[in-house]
Amino acid sequence: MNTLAATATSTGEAVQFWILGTIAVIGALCTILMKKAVHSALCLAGTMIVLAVFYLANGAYFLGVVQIVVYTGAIMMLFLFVVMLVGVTAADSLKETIKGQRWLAAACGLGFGILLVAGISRASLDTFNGLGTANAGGNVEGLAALIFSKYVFAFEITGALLITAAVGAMVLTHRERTEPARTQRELAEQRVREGTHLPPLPAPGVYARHNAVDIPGLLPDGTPSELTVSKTLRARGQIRDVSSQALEAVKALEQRAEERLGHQGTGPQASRPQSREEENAQ
Amino acid sequence: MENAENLIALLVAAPLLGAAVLLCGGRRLDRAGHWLGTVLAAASFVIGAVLFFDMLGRGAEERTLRQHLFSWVPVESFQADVAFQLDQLSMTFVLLITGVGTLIHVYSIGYMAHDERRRRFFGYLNLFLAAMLLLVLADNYLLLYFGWEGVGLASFLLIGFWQHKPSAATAAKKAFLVNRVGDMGLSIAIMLMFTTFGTFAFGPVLAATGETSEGMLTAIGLMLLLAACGKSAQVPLQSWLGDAMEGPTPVSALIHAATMVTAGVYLITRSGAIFNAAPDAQLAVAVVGAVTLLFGAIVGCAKDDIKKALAGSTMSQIGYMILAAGLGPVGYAFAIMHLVTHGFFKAGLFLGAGSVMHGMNDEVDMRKYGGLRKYMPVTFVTFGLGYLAIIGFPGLSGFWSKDKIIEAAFAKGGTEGWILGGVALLGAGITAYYMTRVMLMTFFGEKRWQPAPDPDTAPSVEPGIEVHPGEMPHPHESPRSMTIPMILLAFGSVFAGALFSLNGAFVNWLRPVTDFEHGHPPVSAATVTVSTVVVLLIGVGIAYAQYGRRPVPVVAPRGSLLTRAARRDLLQDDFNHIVLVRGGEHLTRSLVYLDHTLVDGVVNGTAASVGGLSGRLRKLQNGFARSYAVSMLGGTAVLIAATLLMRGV
Amino acid sequence: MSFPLLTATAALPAVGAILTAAVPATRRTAAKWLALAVSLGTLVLAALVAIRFEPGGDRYQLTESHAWIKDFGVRYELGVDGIGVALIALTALLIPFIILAGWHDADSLAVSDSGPAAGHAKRWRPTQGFFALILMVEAMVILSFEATDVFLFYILFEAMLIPMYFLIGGFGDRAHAGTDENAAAQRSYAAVKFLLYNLVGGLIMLAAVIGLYVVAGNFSLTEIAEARASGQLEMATNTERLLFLGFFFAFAVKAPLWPLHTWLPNAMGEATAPVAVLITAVVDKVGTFAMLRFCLQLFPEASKWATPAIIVLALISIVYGALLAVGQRDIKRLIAYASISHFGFIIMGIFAMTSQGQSGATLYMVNHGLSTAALMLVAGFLISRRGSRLIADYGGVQKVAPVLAGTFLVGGLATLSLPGLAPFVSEFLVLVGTFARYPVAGIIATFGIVLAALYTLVLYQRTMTGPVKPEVRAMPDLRVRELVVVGPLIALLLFLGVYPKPLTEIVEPAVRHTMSDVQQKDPKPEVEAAK
Amino acid sequence: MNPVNYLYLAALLFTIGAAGVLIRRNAIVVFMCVELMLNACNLAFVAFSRMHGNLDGQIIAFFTMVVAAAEVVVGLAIIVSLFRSRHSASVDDASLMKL
Repeated sequence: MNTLAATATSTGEAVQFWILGTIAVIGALCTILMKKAVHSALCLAGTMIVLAVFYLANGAYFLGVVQIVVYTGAIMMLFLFVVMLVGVTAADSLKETIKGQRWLAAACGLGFGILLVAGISRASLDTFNGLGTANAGGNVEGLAALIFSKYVFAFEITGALLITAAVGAMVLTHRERTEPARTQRELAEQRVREGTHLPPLPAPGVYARHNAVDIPGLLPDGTPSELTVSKTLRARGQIRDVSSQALEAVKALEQRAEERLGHQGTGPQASRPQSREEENAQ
Repeated sequence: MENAENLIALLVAAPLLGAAVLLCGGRRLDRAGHWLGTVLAAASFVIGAVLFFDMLGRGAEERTLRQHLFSWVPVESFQADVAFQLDQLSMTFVLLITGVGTLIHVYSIGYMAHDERRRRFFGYLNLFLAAMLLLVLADNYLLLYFGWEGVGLASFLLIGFWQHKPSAATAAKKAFLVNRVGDMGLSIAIMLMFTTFGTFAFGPVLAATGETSEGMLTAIGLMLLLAACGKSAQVPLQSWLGDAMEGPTPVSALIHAATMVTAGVYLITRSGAIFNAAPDAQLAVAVVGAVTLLFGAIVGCAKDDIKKALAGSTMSQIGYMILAAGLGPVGYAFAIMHLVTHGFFKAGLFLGAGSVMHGMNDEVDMRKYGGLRKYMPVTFVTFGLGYLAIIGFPGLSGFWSKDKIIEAAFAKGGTEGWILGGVALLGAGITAYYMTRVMLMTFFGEKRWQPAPDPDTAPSVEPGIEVHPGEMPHPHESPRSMTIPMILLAFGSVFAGALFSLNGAFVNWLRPVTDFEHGHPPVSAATVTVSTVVVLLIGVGIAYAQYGRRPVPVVAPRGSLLTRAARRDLLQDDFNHIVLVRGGEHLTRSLVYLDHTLVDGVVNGTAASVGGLSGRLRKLQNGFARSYAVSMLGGTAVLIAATLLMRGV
Repeated sequence: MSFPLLTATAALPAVGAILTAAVPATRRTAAKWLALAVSLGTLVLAALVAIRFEPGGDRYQLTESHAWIKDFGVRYELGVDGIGVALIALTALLIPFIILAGWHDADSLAVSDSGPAAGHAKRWRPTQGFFALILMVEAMVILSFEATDVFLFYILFEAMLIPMYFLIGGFGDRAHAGTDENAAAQRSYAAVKFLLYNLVGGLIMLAAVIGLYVVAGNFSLTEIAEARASGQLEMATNTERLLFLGFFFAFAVKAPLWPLHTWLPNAMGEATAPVAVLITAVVDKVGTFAMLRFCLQLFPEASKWATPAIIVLALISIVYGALLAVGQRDIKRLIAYASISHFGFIIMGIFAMTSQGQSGATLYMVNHGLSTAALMLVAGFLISRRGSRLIADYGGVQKVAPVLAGTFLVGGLATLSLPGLAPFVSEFLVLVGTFARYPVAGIIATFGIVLAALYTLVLYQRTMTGPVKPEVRAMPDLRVRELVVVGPLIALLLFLGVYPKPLTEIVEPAVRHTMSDVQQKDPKPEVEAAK
Repeated sequence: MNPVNYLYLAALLFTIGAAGVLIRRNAIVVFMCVELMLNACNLAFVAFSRMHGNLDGQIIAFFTMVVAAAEVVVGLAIIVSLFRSRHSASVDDASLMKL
């Protein structure tokens, strides 16, 4: 640990810094550039782990661990849960809607960063008296001593804050059910009243190569019907469209059937559907 | 009599009390109000008489009485007191005002008998008496100004007494406004006195004339002259007097003939010391007097309205007085003397005219009179005596005063003397002409009566006097309450002049106030007198030739250019209308417009622009949290930059 | 520590305002009587102030002083000099008449449909609000006449805008040309204009107040004035001038001085007659009063420096206001422009820097209050009868309502400052005082006299004389309540016109002090100067 | 190498996070970016504590984490309820903060 006292760090740390630093930056960039929230979350998690390593490298062992356990472990998971809850929305598209927002953002961001860097570089920060003495009694103990003596009030208050936050979260998310749940009967009646889709929605995957829920069924005229796919999938836009060759195949099938039946000469037109049924059955 | 000065305040108080009671008393006084007014006026006259005899009882030196009531406006060196000064000059006016005033009160009892607002009329008359007495009794210019504006107010109220007549209301307003222009002169004169002498009491100011520059005195004098022009209807401020005849005839007699219009003469005579020390101003006075003298006379010749004709003559007679006052110590006494005699005969003439109108259904157009001497003998006699007096028929009062003025004018000496004297002489001729014209058209010749006009269509008809439209007038002698005053005034107009001139009684009486020196005309006094009489006879002759021999057309002939101009007061009103009224209207209208567009527009403009700017800024608030975040970040960046620069510097 | 008379004088109406506002909606009449009683009580207190005040005594009397905001040295400091006493008396005297004159002004609101739905008609109390606001204004104005602490004065100067705003915007003149909406729009326009103008002035003054604090270190008028006089407190010329301008601008807006006058005609035109009187006769006086008390005392040098410009502006106000009055078609706007002309006289008198001018100006403040009150209130009665503010809608009133016409005429004659009525004395003093130092200005100002006669008499002629218009044929004459309002005012005008001595005696010492503040002496008469 | 580089890295990450907040519309991602910024700050704190040789920096970082945790809890709750009410997690949809 005393190695940390050095003003200029060891080459090992240097190498580690440059490698991991790059990763961290890439992770950050991905966080803001990835299209899907999930991916952003994962990239952020990566960056955080890297940061945890840096904490360790800087002698903040407790923080490093906490970073991994609390942040990457708890908070990021919380994020993922929420992503799951909210699902995929149109908000994910990176297309900018506010005019000039992106340019302004870029300008401000750049200027801000440059200024920060400039500020740091101007500050005379060459004297590094490391944590040797501070961590002498062990980093955790040191922290504990400070927290429970000097920062005890802040500590207590943060405790209160956490509780409040928990309660607040509950209050915000909890929703009182004002009206009783609607029964099957009511739903049926509503369907009748509205007059659209009196029967239940069509089942998916009809005419499918394999029975998959995310493939829309085809209407008699061969056009796929979105209705046959579940709402959630539709919302996430995870509808796998009926690939064209599938339609081709169907057409070829009909062709052949046509020939055969035509070859036999007579055949009731009405029977054709049935015959096609049989074909598919096989 | 011991401390008679304490009576002076009563002179003013009596009519003032009358005015207060009558104006605030309300309807319950309607029945007795006019008696109260008359009695109080008479009381004032009695007090005046008492003081007069008391004054006669004293030596010429200690005749001046002073009464200090209270300090009016004391501010540091500016000390205005309510204090009275009763000397021979004031006394003359007091007697004239209260005497003629009382007579006219009596006359009005009959004249206004049918007017439901008679009580208020008497209230106004009393108010006028009070103000006029204050004017002549004041011992400083500010208090005089008080009375000066007071009589203006009274005349405003009385001219516009028949307010339902737009013409009357307009005339009243006009009179007050024109007078205001004159008052401006008086107030400026007071300011000049204050800044020059540190006071504006008669005594100190007139005593200190020697201590300041002649230029300053000239300025003061001209300002006083302006004031006199306003009040005494002298050119160029004479235009209001003709219209003032819209008022009831007693008013015309009292205010616009006998007393108020002579206030200007009083002012100039009172300020004699100033004018004596400022010859230029004095000459200006004389010139104004001479010009007005002719102006009024010419106007008088052309008017067919009997009252307007008399108004013109008033103007011209006051012109005589002003002219005399402008001659300095030579003329002051004669100015006042003519003023008094004029007070008698002009008041008498007006009352006569009123009596005639009373009998003729308020017809004022002389062309519709004629041959009235048989029907109203008393009026005819009194009016005739007044007529003889005014044209200066030898022996009657007008002769004594006017002749002296003409002499004095010649005595001015040099070309000025000749010009002024010539004008005065000519004026005497014209006076004779137009008065004869009036006389002939009214009392002689054949009847030219017309059926009475409908009072609704002809707003000039005075209300209260029952007029039956379409009915032929049946001239009748007026009631005694009207004839007695006329008779008394006729006595005055016959004998006053001779009385005053008995071994220069009047001159000696006034000498202590207006120091007198004998004028020496280039030609002998007798010559002047003779020529006056000759001119007079010529005037009468011409008039007789025109109106006595031939019948008078009922509809006025078109007449020469001069006649037509004279009918319109020598285009004075047209001038005023075009220059002042029109110009003023345009000015105010454009100013109102500017105030709304420019002054207000600037302010509203700024407001509008601010509004527009904020409207544009508002677009930044698009509600997107992210764009707010951008501005936040930008702001932070700026802050950092600022701190860096700070630390850099 | 004797009885705090000054505080009491200001506190009574304030408390009264709160009580009046608290009167339940159904008891409208009770609220009126309460307000009247309170105003009369204030009048009594004001009379006590006038009695306890000795003209010969110290400059500021009946003083009270308590620490208020220690950090900025802001103190609650009261004290009156003669000028203050005169104006407090005027205010306390006018308010009862204003209340009486506005006796029914707010009722129409209470009963009209324009009020809110019957739902909260229980809480709908326009009458109470009207009189409470008037009393509130009275309290603030009186206190501002008493304040000798610049900061305290500033707060009051600004605070009195709020009740005034509601009085103008909330209780407009029912008699208007056009529809209700139209009138409401004009009314709110006038109210907002009034507020904005005065707020702008106030803000600039605030800057000056802060600047003064930075320079002087405290807000006490007396201390700063003493320090200035004794030379302990030196101000750089430019600083002094800037501060002076800051103060003067605010007061000139309030006064109002050309070209900052345009809010007055709108405000007076749209407000009810009593409120209009409140504006011009009471509230605006704070502006002219403050010029005398603050501008001249705190910045004598700058005042002298600015005098020529101000005299010119005042002259423009006099002539311009009079000319515009001649051009008006609306009775109340005409009176408003006449007031602008009169304020020109007041300001000219203040800055003529002669004892005649300044005493004249102070008297003018009082007399203009009385005369405008008389004229405006009678005009209000007239308008309430006919329901129109246009001069053209009247004619021949004199025949049907002689008393009304008579009082109107007296008010008008007072406005054109006829001798024998109070305004003459003050106007003549101002003229003489100005003439002594600036003869040309004095002469130009006298033209104002003629113009005043013009607009007054034209107004009287067009409304009162001539043939009776059919609309006014049934017009009733003044009622008892209205006579009670007008009678005393006219009596006062006459009394002060003939015997203004009591007033001049109170005012003179204060003026003498002010003159010494600006190190000015009356110019000697030429004759004595020659000796 | 000079440990100052940690600071540079922190600055870089912070800026990236800020940019993310500005350009992303998905509330969750925006939130992640905020977390990223917080982490950047933490890194800086840790580096500073090493620089000054006392643990106060780490304490602050620790508190930051705690507060961040609380914030995440509440924030995510808000997002969820927002999504419930308007079926979208786009920050632009909640654009009612305009005049």
